Amino acid sequence: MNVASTDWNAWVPIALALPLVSFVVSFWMGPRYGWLVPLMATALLLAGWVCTTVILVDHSAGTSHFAVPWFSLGTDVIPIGWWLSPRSVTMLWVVYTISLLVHVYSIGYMAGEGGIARYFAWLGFFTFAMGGLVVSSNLLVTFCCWELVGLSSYRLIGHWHQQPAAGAAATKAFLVNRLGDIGLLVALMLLWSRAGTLDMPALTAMALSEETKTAVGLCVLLALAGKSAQFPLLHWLPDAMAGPTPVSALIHAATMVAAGVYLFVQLHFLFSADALAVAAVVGLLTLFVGGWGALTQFDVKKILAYSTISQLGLMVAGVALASPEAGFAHLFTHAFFKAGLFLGAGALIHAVSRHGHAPQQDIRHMGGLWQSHRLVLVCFAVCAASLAGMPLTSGFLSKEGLLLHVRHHSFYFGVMATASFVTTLYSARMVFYLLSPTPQAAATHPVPAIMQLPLFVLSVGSLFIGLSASPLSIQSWWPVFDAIESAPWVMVVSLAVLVVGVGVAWRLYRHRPTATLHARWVPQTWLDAAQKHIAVTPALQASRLTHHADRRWLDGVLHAASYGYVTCSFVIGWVDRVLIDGWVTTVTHAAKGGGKLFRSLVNGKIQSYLAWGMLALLSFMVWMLYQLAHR
Amino acid sequence: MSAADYFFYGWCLVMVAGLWAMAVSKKLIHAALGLLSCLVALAGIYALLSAELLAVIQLMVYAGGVLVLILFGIMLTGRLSDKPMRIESRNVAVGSVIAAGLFITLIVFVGPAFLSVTSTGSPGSLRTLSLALFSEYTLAFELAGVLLLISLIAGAVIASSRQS
Amino acid sequence: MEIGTSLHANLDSLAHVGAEGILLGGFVVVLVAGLIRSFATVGMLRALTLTTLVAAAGWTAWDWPTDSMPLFAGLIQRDAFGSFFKIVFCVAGGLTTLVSANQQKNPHEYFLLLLAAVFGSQWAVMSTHWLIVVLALEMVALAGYALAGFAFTKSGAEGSLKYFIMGSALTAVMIYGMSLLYGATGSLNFSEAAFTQALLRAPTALVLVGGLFVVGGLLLKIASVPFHFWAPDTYEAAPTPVVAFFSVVPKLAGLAVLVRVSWALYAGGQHAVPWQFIIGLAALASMVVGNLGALAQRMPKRLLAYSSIAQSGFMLAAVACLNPESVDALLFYAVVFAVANFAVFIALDRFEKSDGCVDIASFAGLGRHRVGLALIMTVGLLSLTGLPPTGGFTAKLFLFTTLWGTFDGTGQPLYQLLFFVGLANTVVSLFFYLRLPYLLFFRTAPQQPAGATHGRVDWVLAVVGVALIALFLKPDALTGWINRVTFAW
Amino acid sequence: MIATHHIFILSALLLSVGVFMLLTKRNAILILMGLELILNAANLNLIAFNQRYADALAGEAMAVFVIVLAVCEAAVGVAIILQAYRHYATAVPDQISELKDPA
Repeated sequence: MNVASTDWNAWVPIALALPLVSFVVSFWMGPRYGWLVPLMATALLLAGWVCTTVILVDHSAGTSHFAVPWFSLGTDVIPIGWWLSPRSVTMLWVVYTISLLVHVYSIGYMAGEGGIARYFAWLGFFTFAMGGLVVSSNLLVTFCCWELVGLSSYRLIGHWHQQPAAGAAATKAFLVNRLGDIGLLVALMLLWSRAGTLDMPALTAMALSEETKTAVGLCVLLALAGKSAQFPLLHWLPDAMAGPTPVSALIHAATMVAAGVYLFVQLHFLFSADALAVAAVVGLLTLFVGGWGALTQFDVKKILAYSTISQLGLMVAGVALASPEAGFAHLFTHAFFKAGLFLGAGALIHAVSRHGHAPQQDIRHMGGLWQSHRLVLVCFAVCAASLAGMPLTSGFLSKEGLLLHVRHHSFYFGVMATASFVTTLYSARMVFYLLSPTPQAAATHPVPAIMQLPLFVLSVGSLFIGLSASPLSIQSWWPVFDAIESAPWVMVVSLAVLVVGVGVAWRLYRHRPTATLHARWVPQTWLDAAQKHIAVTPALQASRLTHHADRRWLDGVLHAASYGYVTCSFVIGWVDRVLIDGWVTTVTHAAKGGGKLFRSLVNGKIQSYLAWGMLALLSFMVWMLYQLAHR
Repeated sequence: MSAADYFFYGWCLVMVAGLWAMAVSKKLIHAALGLLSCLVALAGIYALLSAELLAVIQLMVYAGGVLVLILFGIMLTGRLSDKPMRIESRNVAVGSVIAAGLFITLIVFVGPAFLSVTSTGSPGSLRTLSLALFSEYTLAFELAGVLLLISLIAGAVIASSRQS
Repeated sequence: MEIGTSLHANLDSLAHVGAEGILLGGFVVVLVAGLIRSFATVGMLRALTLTTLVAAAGWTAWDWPTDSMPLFAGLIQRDAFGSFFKIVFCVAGGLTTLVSANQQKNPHEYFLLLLAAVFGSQWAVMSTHWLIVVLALEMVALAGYALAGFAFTKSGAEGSLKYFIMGSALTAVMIYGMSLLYGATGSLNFSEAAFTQALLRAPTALVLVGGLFVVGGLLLKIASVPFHFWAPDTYEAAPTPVVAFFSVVPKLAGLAVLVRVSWALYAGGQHAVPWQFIIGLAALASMVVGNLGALAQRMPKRLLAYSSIAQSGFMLAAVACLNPESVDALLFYAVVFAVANFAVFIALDRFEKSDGCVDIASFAGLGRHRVGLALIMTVGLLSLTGLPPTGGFTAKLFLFTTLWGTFDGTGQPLYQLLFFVGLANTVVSLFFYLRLPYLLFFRTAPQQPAGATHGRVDWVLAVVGVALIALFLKPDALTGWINRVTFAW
Repeated sequence: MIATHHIFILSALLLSVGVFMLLTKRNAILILMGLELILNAANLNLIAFNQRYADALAGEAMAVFVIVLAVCEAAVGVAIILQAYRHYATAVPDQISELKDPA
């Protein structure tokens, strides 16, 4: 294997080493100089961010590849090194930027919390692992980093280990991720046996057979489904919100969960048409399950978690259906506005929570903050606008890029436009609740400036100027997005969807309906109703439908849509429960039963041990003799 | 049927009787006597097969050494308990099935390999075997010495330790 | 053979077994030193033992064989494959010696038996003759029976008795199998060409039964299904350093002998009996039984006993491939397994001494008070699971790559099955391996642990932990040695 | 001129009775005796098969060492059984079963 490429770039190891230094030093300083850790970690990350900026400026157009032999396996050499392309340096910069902002924010957010050194240490370690994942040129190294980000995510979700929910969520996330990792491992082995190399630059130059590509693609798809919370491996992400909110912003919104999509973008060339079709279906399913979930939640972090799932689904579908660049562009903008949303939500939770109590995360109890927290709310609204795809925001541009590439498939175009509608609906719903002037019962706390600063930066980044000089075209500052065009009529369509979405949301949520009204959005309620209507009294159902249609046709349409959604979610839930959970349960039961059987043999009596051993030997011997005699 | 054959089947009878005593006897001492008769019969068969050295070793080491060791064990374990030295069997059915299965398998499948073979009864002299032990098998001989030393140490440390 | 020339040949051979000479010399020195009152302290005996083992390891590394050479009229064979294992055994013995600092009961015999077991295993990996196989493995086994009872407790006696009955029964059966193979081939030297030719001519049933008996005896040594029952009971009762020792040394010795024996029986793939299938089946069963059996264990040592059964399964899977790549993967896996096992057991020993941990629940929350110890234990367990960033990951990667490669080369579904069952078992093993780290770090301790002087990380533990990570970061250091091993195919 | 086949039957019988004793006898000393029977079965085989390959005395040489091995095993075995007997006051293996898996 040729590993002679030596395009050495000293900034890359420095940029990767600085967060690692932060990890080690934080643990080391933790016991004695705990107060210094946040500042030191942030300073180190700032230095790392400067390095990545230099790399970004150097490599915004060309590619470079550096590799040295890591170890050899017989005659084959496994190299370790980096592969810098416009895409990877952009992603590296995004990771460091968000991480830096989260560090800054955490200084304020985590002040006074326990285990602060551990927290910053693992943030640093995560940044290192994520950076390695992004720039690595060898898939084996990528896999190792992939595992390491999973590990740091596990540690950070379980940061507040006093809470049982945090420990359970951490374990769940870790196990689901492992399930996905098996996919990546098998993909690597397939590539190793078919292509003989795991070096990405070498792989791009290789022509693999279609069936290999399908197999590899499906395995990678499993991996990214685990990491990026795609259907059906998506349940761990809402639970992961048990971790600190800045962690949710960094890991479970902007970077780690996007690592799956990033890998998909990077390995897009390894996917056959069949594998891409499967990925598209998975992405679209995730898109709708996530959107529906976001609509039914009242916990602001859960809303954002489901929204993240939905957006990740959009990215996967986008990469599969449109183009890797378009999907990556949405990943880029999503990183900013979703991190902003999480940090904003964290600030609001901070503002309304009382010390010593469980954090207040219910949007029904978070109104009336306009007077005291104007800047936070404005920043939050800007990021939400970007999520909804409002004009003048970066989300508008990246979503348009996705819509544009599927404009020839009327079905996919329609599906994506519908999804856009749902996104607008829940974004607007969230903002209406938070902006409403209803007085907040409890006293509020001021949000420190050190928490407002990153929020402000992210909200500015969520405007179009974070992505492009022009509010109408994406082709401007980032060379990696130059392939994405713009078309006015697509903009018109998205604008129309936006207007309708905001209008519907205004109708539905203006008055901040409480849980009783919202029970109709919860699937069980609808399920019961549907059963009653369909199975027990069809006539009543018909009369009610006419009654509804008679009163307001919009309600009727909404009801129909809801019925559709409920049916869909019911089917999905059933699949999830019976097939996925059922499979897991079956395996668990089998494992437990097997364990019990094997343990019952170890009854402490030495002669029965001998008897089992001899019986096994004898019966196997007779069976083999019989086989040999009758051959 | 030569004289050697008569002797062989005679020893076989002794051995089967010994085995029977070991397998079904309720008294430890009967089982020990059964083992003794088996070992002596084996020594006799070794002699018939012109393995005189083995026959002597069998009598001296086994009948003289191992058996005495086992008798020691019987007496020591008997001394501590006041119960009569009767032995029962457990899971006779399973044991018989496995033992019989083993026996039948060996006879049915493996036995035919030796059907057409007879023993000549003159494999080599005592001198040849002795020479081989001290030339070809020197290493094994030395290792056997170490093995005996180890078993001495192991046996001593286990037996001499007192209950803590 | 003329006795004069034969003795000269033997004398010449002596020059090539220097490491064993050192071990035997050390054995005698320790034996004598233990009898002299002023020398018979634990520290002195420990230092002597350690010096002997280090010297033997150093000699083996220095006197690295470049080709294979039969010694002592073909009783043993000196080759790099054996030397590799010999170093592993000396290192394992050395680590055990290092952690046996407070062996107050019968230290003299303890260190003698430790040396004896290493000495026996050294001969076992070199042996190409049934006679030496039996004598060498019996040395290891006798020392093991005695060491298993070295806690001198009630349960220690029981564990020792069980190990003895199971072990000696299967040894006797193995010798019976050897006698059958001797009947089939007329040769006790299983590496010579005459043996292979006679094997191919011999009746298949005879070879099958004899070979199965022999393989069965070896499977007991490596605690593989269906002869694994002794392991949990014996591990639970034995002192922890001893468990660490005999979950590595006798197991790897048995494995090395199994590689040689299965290769001899395989006869270049010409024999009618599918030995690969038989060993593969044992591997499959060991993985499944070991992993499932471990799931509900409450004693850490029992859990690790089952884990070691499962690990035997993984190593047997490499043996089942029977090709040069698989031997490389096996060597790598064996080293990583040994190191990880020591990391876990030494940490366990420290926890037992400092906090009196006897069952898994008592580990709850200790991770906060004994951070280093808990971290190294976690690294060891991660390595046994096969997760990065530990050598266990690299070892599993090599192993699975080999399995898949063998499947690609031969097209036999057995290897595919081993591959997937192995993967599935790796996932299952997560559930019990990660339970200890979970308890250590994510649970709160009932009270502040008492002893502050114990439970610290000393340099032995640190070296073992760092080695595990180093094996991941730079496996070349080990693969370099492995590449110097050319098994005599 | 003893038929090797008959000797083989005899050794198989020795093996089977040995295994039978191992599995069924409720006394550790008798288990030890069973062990000796199996070793003797192997020895009988080795010596009998040596008749076929009379140019070298490999089988008989091995038999010598197997006897040595049997002595070692018996010595260690009796010591271990005595030790267990001291603790448990019984030589019945089934009653020496405190170590076992949780149900």
